[in-house]
Amino acid sequence: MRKDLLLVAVIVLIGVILFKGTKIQSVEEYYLTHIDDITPESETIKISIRVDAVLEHLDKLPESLRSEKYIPKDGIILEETEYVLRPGDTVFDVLLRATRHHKIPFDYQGSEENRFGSVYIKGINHLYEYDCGPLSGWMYTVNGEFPDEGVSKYKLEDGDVIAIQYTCDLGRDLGHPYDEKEVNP
Amino acid sequence: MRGFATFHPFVLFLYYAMVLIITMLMLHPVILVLSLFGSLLFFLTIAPLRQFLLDLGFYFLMFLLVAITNPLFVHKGETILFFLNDDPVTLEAIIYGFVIATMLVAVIFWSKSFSEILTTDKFLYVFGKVVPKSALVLSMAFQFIPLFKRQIKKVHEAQKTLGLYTSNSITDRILGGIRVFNSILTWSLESSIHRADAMKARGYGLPKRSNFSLYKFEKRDLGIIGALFVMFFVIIFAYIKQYFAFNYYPAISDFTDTKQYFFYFLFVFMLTILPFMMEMKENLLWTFLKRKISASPIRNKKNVS
Amino acid sequence: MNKTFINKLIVLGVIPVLVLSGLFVFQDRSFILISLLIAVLALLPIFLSFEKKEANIRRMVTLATLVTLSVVGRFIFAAIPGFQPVTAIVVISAIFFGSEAGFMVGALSALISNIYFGQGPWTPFQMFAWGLIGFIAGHPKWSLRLKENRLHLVLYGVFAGMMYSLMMDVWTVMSLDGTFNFSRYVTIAALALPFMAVYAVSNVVFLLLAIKPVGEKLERLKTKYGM
Amino acid sequence: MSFSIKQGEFVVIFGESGSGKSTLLRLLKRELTPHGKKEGVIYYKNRRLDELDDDTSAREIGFVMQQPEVQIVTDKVWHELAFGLENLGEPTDVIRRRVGEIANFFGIHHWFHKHTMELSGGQKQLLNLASVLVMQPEVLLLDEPTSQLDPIAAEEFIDILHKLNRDLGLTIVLVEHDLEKVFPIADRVLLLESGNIILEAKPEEIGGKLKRLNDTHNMLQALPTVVRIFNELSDQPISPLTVKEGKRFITEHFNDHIVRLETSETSANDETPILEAKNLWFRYERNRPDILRGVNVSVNKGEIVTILGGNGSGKTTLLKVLSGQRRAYRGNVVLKGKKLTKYKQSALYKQLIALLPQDVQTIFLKSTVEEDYAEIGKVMNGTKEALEQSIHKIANLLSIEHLLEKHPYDLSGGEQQIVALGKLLLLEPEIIFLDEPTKGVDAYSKLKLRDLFMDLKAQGKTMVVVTHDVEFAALISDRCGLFFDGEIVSTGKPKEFFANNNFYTTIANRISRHQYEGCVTAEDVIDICKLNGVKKHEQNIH
Repeated sequence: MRKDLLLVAVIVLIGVILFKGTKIQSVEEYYLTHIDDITPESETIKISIRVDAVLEHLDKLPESLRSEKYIPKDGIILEETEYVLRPGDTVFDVLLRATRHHKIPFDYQGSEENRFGSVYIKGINHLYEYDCGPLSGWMYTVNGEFPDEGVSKYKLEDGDVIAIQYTCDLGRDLGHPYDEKEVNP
Repeated sequence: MRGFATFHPFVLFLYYAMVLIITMLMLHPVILVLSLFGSLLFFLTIAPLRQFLLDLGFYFLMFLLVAITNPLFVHKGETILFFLNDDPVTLEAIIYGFVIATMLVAVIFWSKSFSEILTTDKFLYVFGKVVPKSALVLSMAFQFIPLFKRQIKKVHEAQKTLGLYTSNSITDRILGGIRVFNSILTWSLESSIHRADAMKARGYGLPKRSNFSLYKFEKRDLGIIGALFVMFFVIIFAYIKQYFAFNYYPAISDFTDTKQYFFYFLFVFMLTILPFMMEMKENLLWTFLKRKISASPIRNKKNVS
Repeated sequence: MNKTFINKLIVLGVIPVLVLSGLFVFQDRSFILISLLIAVLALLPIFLSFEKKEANIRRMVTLATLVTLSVVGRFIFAAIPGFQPVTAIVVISAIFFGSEAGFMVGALSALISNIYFGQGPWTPFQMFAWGLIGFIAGHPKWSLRLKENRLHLVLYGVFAGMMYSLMMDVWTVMSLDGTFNFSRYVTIAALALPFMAVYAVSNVVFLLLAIKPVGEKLERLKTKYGM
Repeated sequence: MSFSIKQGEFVVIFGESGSGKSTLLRLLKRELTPHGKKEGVIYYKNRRLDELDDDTSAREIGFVMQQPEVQIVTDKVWHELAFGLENLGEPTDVIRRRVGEIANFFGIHHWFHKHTMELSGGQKQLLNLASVLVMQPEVLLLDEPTSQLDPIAAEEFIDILHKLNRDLGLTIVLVEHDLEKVFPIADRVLLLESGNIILEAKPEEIGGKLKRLNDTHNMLQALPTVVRIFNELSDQPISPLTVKEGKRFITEHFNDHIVRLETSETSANDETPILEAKNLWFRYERNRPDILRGVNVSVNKGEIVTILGGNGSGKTTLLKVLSGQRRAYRGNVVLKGKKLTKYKQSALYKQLIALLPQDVQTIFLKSTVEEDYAEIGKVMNGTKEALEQSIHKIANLLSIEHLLEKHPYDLSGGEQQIVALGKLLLLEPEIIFLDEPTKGVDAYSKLKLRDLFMDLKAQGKTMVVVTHDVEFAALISDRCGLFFDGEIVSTGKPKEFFANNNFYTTIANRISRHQYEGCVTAEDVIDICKLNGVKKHEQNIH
């Protein structure tokens, strides 16, 4: 068993290196992203990230998160901001660009890692799923609607308004008509 | 020769249960370091130095591996050191990796001293109190292992001289191995019937079976059980009261709480260092006794006068 | 009848539910501890019902013999990681002596062989994994099929290898992580595929090699000594 | 059948294998009653055996079986001793006291904390006896308890039985094949034949009674040497039993005109050595002591050479080295003028060398003897018919045709020996090595074994036998050697060899050596006594 364990660990390590390669960037390099300038002819969308729902359940949060650093008093992590829509952009692409631009920590599960075949949002600005009780996590709306698709599947159109929101109650606190669907599929 | 091992098996069992629960339950760096320290120190006193060093080397490697893999998977934490393939590698994740590795290695070393201290007969004794029949099956199996190994050797030699599959080629070796296995199978199953008869002849299966052991429950066993429970409850109390709370994500807690609740950490220290202290006490006692025994009465008198 | 039903319920129903709820309720800190406790708890019902059943001494000794055979087998093939006859012997024991016996042989084989291969927090998992493989194989509906039909036997060998590997990966993930992380579990399970393959292949090989001679000999005991 | 055994009696049961000795003994122990139909009633202390309560039945009737290893249940000596009492539900302090008592009585306290598997065969059997006696039985039943032990351990075991019977008044029923040591201490002897008690008498009377019943009975040959000699020479009803009594019998009744038998011991063997060992040194591991320390031995073609020696002296190792299983680190074994190491293994063990191991069960693999024999076909590459023919030839030679369909494990110890030897013979070896071929074999079967060996010898086979059975060595050997301290210290023809030994010699020699020279078998003694004739005053008396 002990040999097996070590062997598995080595294989995991080698596997990770082989599959993912080793591209090392400093923090500055990573956040140095190019943002297209908005010109009158460019198609645009708007995106915001909010944690209002958490404000009512601060007691449910682990102590380490009860700080304005992670949960701003107004519940706004990213104000509604306008970005240029590049052809073929999904919600995920825009979110990634926005968080990189604003240096907001964003942690996600790649589409190849889960059974939905879509990127899954785990945490934004150090706030992770389940941090506010077992029914909590990140959800998104486009133009006020809750789409059935994952973030990396939903293709955006000109003028779409995206809201990334944290829920503590499977979306009910965000006005989502509760059904059997998963949080943030 | 062994101080700690001479306690009643129940005491030993209790101790290991407590120390393992605490090690696995509380992810506080100080507690884990204390636990690792205690487990290593105790294993050092009961295992040969060579084996200790070998094991230490092996598990240090494992320690590093576990510690290193964590930040590759976990991207939590606010102190980003650099980005690896667009994923942040954070200081918090690295530290958490070391913490988990510490826990794992501590648990493994506790398990190792557990196997040394709770020898098969003690284990069977404790086990037998709860599930006597399974313990008997276990006991028989323990006893069969050397027996089977010897028989395998005997059959192997006998079959070799029968002229079949004598070469060293792989097929011959496998085919020969299967023949040996076959023979062992028949032999072992046949003798199991005779063994069952021998057990029946000695009254096995009568309803009111008792459980004999050489272990006596002494006063000091009672004393140590009391002490263990006091320590354990204090520690659990502190855990429930969140005195041992420690956060790794998004930022690592500072050690102000640790200083504040120093008193409770003392209990963890006492618990984890206990076996080692028992061992040391015994050693000191013996050096002392030896000196006393070897000192001649005449010289004693001289000293007095 | 009733008791066996309750046992089955516990093993096949309650335990997985407990594991899952443990996953949610205790999802960060003490998952290792909780899962360890669950594994130990999962072992208990079968051990207890084995205790309660009226003792057939010959069966008990035969079980001890089978346990030893699998342990000694693990010694013999220790050089090849993962290639071991334990599962095969567990399955065969289950086919001929039923679920409970299969479970006992599996669990005890793990317990004993780890005395030589290294005891650790993974022991209860291993005990449970091998025990469960035996428990399923011993189900009256299954055991007859496995006994008569070689194809089913091969399939079960593959299934048992996969199950064992997947269950032990749970432990690997937790030891790397301290908690149970599903995405990492998937990664590790994928990377441990070669192991799974070795398990499956060795199970099939040993099952096919052993079922006839072991079966014959167990049948002989049954007829000669009326077990 | 019906019989009764009184309290405090020491009863010995004997008979040919298959006569039902073991079955009878097992019927006396309720827990071991074999499957099958039973008629009649067994009473224990005036109560029906099957009506005894479980507790009494387990406690008061103790049973010790043949193989020492299979009777041990737990892994520690102390636990083994306590096992029976645990089953009876005795409280801890009672168990502690009784275990301590019995450990002292048997001298077990020295190895009280040991693993049961570390014990020698003799110690294991002693432990089995002790763990039965710890339950304080009233009756002790023993089924060939010494058959797997070496002679020294067997004698110790029998001595303890004697002590138990004499000092504690324990009732003992013993089934035995080697009657030499048990006759002098038994109160009564039962002879079984095909499920019937055909004779029941005191040990000193049994010989005479059996002779009167049937003077060609096979079991006459199974009686102790002293009784056999007496039977041939006298018609008196009371026979001597011990060497002491036997000696007196010969001195008192027979003349000593002729001191030495004129033997026709012509060595018909050609003197060309087929196997030679020169200065063999061997050890199992680098830092373990040498087992062989300069062994020299040479075996001629068609000869039976016996190597005698105590337990653990390394005889078996010597056999392993001679047969090529192990390799000496110094010295050579030369087979037919070629070094053993130069042979390919496949060539060596086909038509050249065969080895009968001590534990013959290791030879068997299949579920019938015939299937097992057929395996050899794979080695010999003959046709199926040829194989079948040779199987039947061998079976005929060994007179084991009736065993061919049986499972090897269902045979008696003696039968297993013969059947295993048969398997080796199918390989048509020139040299056969045999390790303790008489283990568990009774005196009558030994004679049959001798006849077989003589047949094989007549076919030109060479045999090297390792044994501690001096009686058997005297019967078969062309030459004997004593293996001691890693080398063969003395060799010679059996008559010289045993005549020169004072302690390490046969019973026949011990009985007769004060009066005659070179008589090593019962036959020798009988012959020389008949030659000398009965003393005068004796004739006057009658």
